[in-house]
Amino acid sequence: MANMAQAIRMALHYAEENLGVTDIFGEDVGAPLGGVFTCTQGLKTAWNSPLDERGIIGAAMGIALGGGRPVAEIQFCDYVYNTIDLLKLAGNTCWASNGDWNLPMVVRTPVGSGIRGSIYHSHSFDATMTHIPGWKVVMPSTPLDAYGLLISACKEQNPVMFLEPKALLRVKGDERIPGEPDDDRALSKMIDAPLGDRSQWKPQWPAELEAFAIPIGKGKLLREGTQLTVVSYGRTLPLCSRAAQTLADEGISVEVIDLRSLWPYDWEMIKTSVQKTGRVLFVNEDTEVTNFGEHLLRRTVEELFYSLLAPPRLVAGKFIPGIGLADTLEMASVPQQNDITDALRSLAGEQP
Amino acid sequence: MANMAQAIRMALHYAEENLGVTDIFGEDVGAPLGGVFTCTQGLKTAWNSPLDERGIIGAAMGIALGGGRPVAEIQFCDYVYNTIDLLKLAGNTCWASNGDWNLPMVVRTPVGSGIRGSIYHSHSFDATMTHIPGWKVVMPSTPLDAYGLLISACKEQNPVMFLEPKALLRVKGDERIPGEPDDDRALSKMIDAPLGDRSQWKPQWPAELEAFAIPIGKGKLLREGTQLTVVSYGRTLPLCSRAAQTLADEGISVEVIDLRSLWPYDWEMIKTSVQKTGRVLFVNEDTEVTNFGEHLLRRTVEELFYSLLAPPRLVAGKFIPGIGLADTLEMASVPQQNDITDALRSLAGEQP
Amino acid sequence: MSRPRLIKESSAPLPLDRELLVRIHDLMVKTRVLEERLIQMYKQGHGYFWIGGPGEEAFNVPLGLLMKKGQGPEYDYLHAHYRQSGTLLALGEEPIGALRQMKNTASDPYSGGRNFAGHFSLRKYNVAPVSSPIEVQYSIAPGTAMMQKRVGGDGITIVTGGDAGTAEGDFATCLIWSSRPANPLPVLIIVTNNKWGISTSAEGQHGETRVSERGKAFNIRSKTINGNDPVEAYTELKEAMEYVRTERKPFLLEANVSRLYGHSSASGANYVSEELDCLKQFETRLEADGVLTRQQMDELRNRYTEDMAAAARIARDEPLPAPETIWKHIFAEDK
Amino acid sequence: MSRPRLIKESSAPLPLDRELLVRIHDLMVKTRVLEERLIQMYKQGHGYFWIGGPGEEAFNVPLGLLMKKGQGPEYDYLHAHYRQSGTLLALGEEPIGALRQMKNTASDPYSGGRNFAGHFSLRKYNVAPVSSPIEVQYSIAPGTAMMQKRVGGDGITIVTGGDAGTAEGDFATCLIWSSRPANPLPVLIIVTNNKWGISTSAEGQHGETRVSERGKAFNIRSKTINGNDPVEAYTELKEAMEYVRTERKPFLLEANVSRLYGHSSASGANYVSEELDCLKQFETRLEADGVLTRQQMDELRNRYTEDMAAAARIARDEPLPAPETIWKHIFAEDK
Ligand SMILES: Cc1ncc(C[n+]2csc(CCOP(=O)(O)OP(=O)(O)O)c2C)c(N)n1
Ligand SMILES: Cc1ncc(C[n+]2csc(CCOP(=O)(O)OP(=O)(O)O)c2C)c(N)n1
Ligand SMILES: [Mg+2]
Ligand SMILES: [Mg+2]
Repeated sequence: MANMAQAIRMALHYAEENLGVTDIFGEDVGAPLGGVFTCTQGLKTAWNSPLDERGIIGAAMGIALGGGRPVAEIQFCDYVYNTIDLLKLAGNTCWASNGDWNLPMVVRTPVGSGIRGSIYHSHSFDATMTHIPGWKVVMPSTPLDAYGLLISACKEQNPVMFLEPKALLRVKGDERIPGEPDDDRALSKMIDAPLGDRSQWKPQWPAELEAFAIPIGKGKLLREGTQLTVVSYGRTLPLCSRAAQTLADEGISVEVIDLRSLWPYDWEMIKTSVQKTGRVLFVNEDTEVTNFGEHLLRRTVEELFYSLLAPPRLVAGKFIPGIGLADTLEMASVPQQNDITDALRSLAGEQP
Repeated sequence: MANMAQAIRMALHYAEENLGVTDIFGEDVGAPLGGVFTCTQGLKTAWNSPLDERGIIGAAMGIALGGGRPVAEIQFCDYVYNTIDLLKLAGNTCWASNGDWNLPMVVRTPVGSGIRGSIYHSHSFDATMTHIPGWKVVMPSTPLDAYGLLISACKEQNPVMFLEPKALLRVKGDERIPGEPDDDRALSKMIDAPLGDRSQWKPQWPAELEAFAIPIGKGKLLREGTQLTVVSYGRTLPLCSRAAQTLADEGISVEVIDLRSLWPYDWEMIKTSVQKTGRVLFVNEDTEVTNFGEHLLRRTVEELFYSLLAPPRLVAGKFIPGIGLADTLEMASVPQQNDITDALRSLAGEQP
Repeated sequence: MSRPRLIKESSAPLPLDRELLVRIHDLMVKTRVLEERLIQMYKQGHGYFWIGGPGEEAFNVPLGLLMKKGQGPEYDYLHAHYRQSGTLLALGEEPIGALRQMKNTASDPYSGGRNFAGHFSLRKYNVAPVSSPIEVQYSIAPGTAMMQKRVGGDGITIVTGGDAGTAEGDFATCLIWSSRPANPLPVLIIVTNNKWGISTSAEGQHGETRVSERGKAFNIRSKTINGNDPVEAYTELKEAMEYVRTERKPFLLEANVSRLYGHSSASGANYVSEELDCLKQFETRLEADGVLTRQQMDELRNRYTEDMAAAARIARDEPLPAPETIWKHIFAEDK
Repeated sequence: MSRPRLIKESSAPLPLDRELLVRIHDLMVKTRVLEERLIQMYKQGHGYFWIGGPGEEAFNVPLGLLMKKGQGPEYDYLHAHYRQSGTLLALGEEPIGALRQMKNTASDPYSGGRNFAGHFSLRKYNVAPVSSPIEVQYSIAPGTAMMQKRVGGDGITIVTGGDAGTAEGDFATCLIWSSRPANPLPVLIIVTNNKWGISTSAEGQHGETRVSERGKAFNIRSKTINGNDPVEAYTELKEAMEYVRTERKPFLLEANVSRLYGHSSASGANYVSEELDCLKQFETRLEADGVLTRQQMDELRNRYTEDMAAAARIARDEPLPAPETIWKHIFAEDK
């Protein structure tokens, strides 16, 4: 199966061939590198921009205004923070012009910890981004979801922020992307750029790729359960799944929801689950003050208070200025397997 | 009594004379204007910067690194969003250098609605700012608190974000700032720049001003009550007070907390109150998704779930891309008196 | 800062044909009267805030006349700031739209009562929405130019903004992105220099002798002109636009203009008699050259004044947008 | 892009005195050996990421030697990027600090195991913390220079960064804020041009013939030099610094340098033989001029190699910071 970086690359290939994507660009996005995480290797509309994030977001907005369909990349979300005004502007352009203009544009950026990226290659962006109206925000945790959400993003009439959990970019999926070859090594030979000189290289795209789309706004019920709900996305999602498995072995039944779309999000799915279980844990790795999980928790309290058997909980990143490089520091700063398993276990056992 | 703009001006005067403030600067901060809200008229260290918010925040950081004590202004918080990376950097400088450096700097910026400021003069900044570690964040709702918090900010060793609720800047206080003259008109004559030619004007500062400091991190219990707690700050605080009065007339006793400091904040005060009342409403006017009130609410649920008699509630701004200019639009977008009174009344009456 | 040059000796014959001169004058008067009406509406409480372009008519009107008007990358894009009413009228907009925006009525064609006066948006003529944050349009403009270059044809992108705003990084972004050797872009980068940013004089802030010199390092053709003279403005804009259209390369044009009613209503919105008034000066010239008589010009002004008053009365009585409309157009599906 | 000029004809006598040449050479070797050790640590799994300055020694070492070293505005400030090890060693830093940062030990003197290699911070010598976001230091630098100008004396502010990074608005901010007529600032604005930003060649991105030309519009004295020649670098830096110290005005200096091990460990960190090696070239020259013999230089290199290996062994065995230390130094009171 493809890994997430390959899935993204195939979706972008499909989109530039079939969905009108005109420009895939950003720092080191074009040849020879094809992106620091290889996500844009071999794409025909990919090009290298100046080292200027404001220019990148601005150009994407201009391309969208000019009738194109850009997919811009910010190399690491850690470097998006000088463009928040432009993101806000992109999010309000349709509204401010009373519907006169709209911006069909996608911004992709890798987020989160997990690669010992130290202070500036470990940031999360979900809290900041979900506070900006007018954007759709997605964050896949599997290659297939990445493919399907990116196809949807490239069909959108509105700005879409596509967050790539960098710890999962090289993880292979369990599900086949429609059209990808059966054999991983065959796929790699076809679409991964070779080491060394690439000037003559051309990818050989799988011919059967299709517009397999995952609708924005729909979560995924990854595992059914009856006693506890856990809602997460991105890097922490597989940790939640594993925790659910561990707890299942202990006789505790956990329902796992992969939110996938952060805005709009699948409230129906959360609601149905919490009404059944009465206990819910929200997990993400952004810092925990003014955190999107707090929004989900607030809504849960607001609408489902009387269904709750225990206080809903949040496991998130520590509210500290960065993720330190040393192993000890990173592990202590963002949710790890144990933190999640322990939190679920304690929530399951909580008695008023 | 002084209004909040005058209080800020007097605190800055005190601070440049006595607390080592070296530079009060920003767009139109120096002569002749002295700030679009008059907050910096007549100050000896005030100067006009280029129209460049990144330069303003950067220069403040540099001045602080170079041994100065800057008080920088962003003319409207609506224009701070291209500097979020620099604010994050200012917030992590001490931590990233393992304590080697620290940044004694203050940034002031007007926030919020209430002056029919349309899409770009109505933003709130509390949600975004409380998500940035390494800063202290304050937001006064009275002239005296503005004076006292600004004095504290100018003594800090760390970056302080001083949010000025613009709807309250011209509202006079009920409490005297130590050292201000008894007569408002006398004060105005002394420190308000005249209309027309100001080239010869010099302010006459009250001689008795003092280092009246309000500690950062302490809330203010504005009104005691037994049945309900309301926690707010800035423009919505006086609305909460008035709502509490209305409810008192209806026989409902509401405790009112002016948080004043958003980070760190006075959790003890909130906790004590909620343990007493069992019902709490958080009010602010930032957009309601990934909102700081949701953090306060999450912590309330986390720590005080079993003391709650009803779900804690949030009244905040609508999650829309801007505040429209027309009266009808602004009123519908951010909390107004009725919204708060109604929410309190309904929370008081809520029965499981 | 270089001072705007005075209009050329009135003995020299006007180099544009009579019909065009009359058209420019007509639109300049129309624009001035519109702005004065907007100011009056503000002062009478029929709007919360005024900002606009009186003092820039001599430049903005020719710009609008020279634009290749239409929708899509084959036509010119305009990424404007908030002093561009003259350009919009020259594109053919009816002034009542601006009055409606001033009164923030539901009928406001540019924002439905959501945005300040002067914040135009006109997709049918490629006018991108004017937004309040200074200078962001300079980061956006290269994008439309990229599409135009790719599509072919001779459509160009025009971006305008003030002198103080060039201190924002976005101005540099525009220079950099427009002049990349990998893909030079057809952008006409305009700076209208009125020597002020609100209350801050340009003198203390600009190390540049002329703002237009910032283009030179990027090998961008650059020029500073007298934007108070509609004839010079027309001629120079035409030349610059032809260069951009044909060469598909950027051009940086700085136009020295006046700020005739101060920054905005926040600074009082009163006529500043020390500033050169481009309309007065042009009228003197037109009269001296026998293009129009004083009487003709007075009549024109009176007619527009009446029209505008009538339009303002209409706008004033129209309903505000309904509260629940705040939920409209957050996403394009809502259309 | 202009190519770095070759070192001056070796027949011309070296214009610096022997002692200085030997000192520069010593520090260049020390820096190179340090960087090679850092790379080796990375490759052996004793660190997660390497980035550093091999290829910039000829420029960075003279810079450090010429700095007025000390704490506070009377001394020089350095706002550096992540290729500045040569400058730090020239300021007198022990290489083990860099090795400790590589191994992210608690003993790392620059960040306590929090930050990447090459991210120095040294308050005692006015070295502001190096941070990863490209170019932000250019927006910060004017601030320290303001304090220096106010305090008096001859302390100056030095800011360094790469060529690609000049596309960020912060570079323009630095030019603008340093050259304000209201308050010109003593800033030495340096760009080390290695013709690359990660994998992106400068060719397609820079409309400027030379980056240094961007200073001219602001009337900032500007120059491009061969940063691969330590003699030229020393001489030109000295002149530029003296100008800034005395005139209290900005100077923009572009130094053409090499990127000798690629961008970072992310691109393999292997020696790039196509790039000019400033150390090799300098050694040829020193040998030809009889300043040092091949044998002396080899011995020096061997000695440093051994020292560095020993230091790396020490760093490798030191403890990592304890988990609970994440809560330290969020605020300065914690000190
Ligand atoms: C990013 C940003 N910062 C600050 C402001 C507030 N502001 C509005 S207009 C203005 C001055 C603009 O001066 P200039 O660019 O010269 O344009 P002019 O108004 O003179 O035409 C300022 C500071 C803003 N709108 N946007
Ligand atoms: C704001 C920002 N954007 C992107 C990056 C990722 N990045 C790290 S180094 C680099 C290239 C820098 O090139 P240049 O400025 O020429 O410096 P050099 O590495 O060549 O010395 C990039 C894009 C970053 N660190 N910061
Ligand atoms: Mg101006
Ligand atoms: Mg480089």
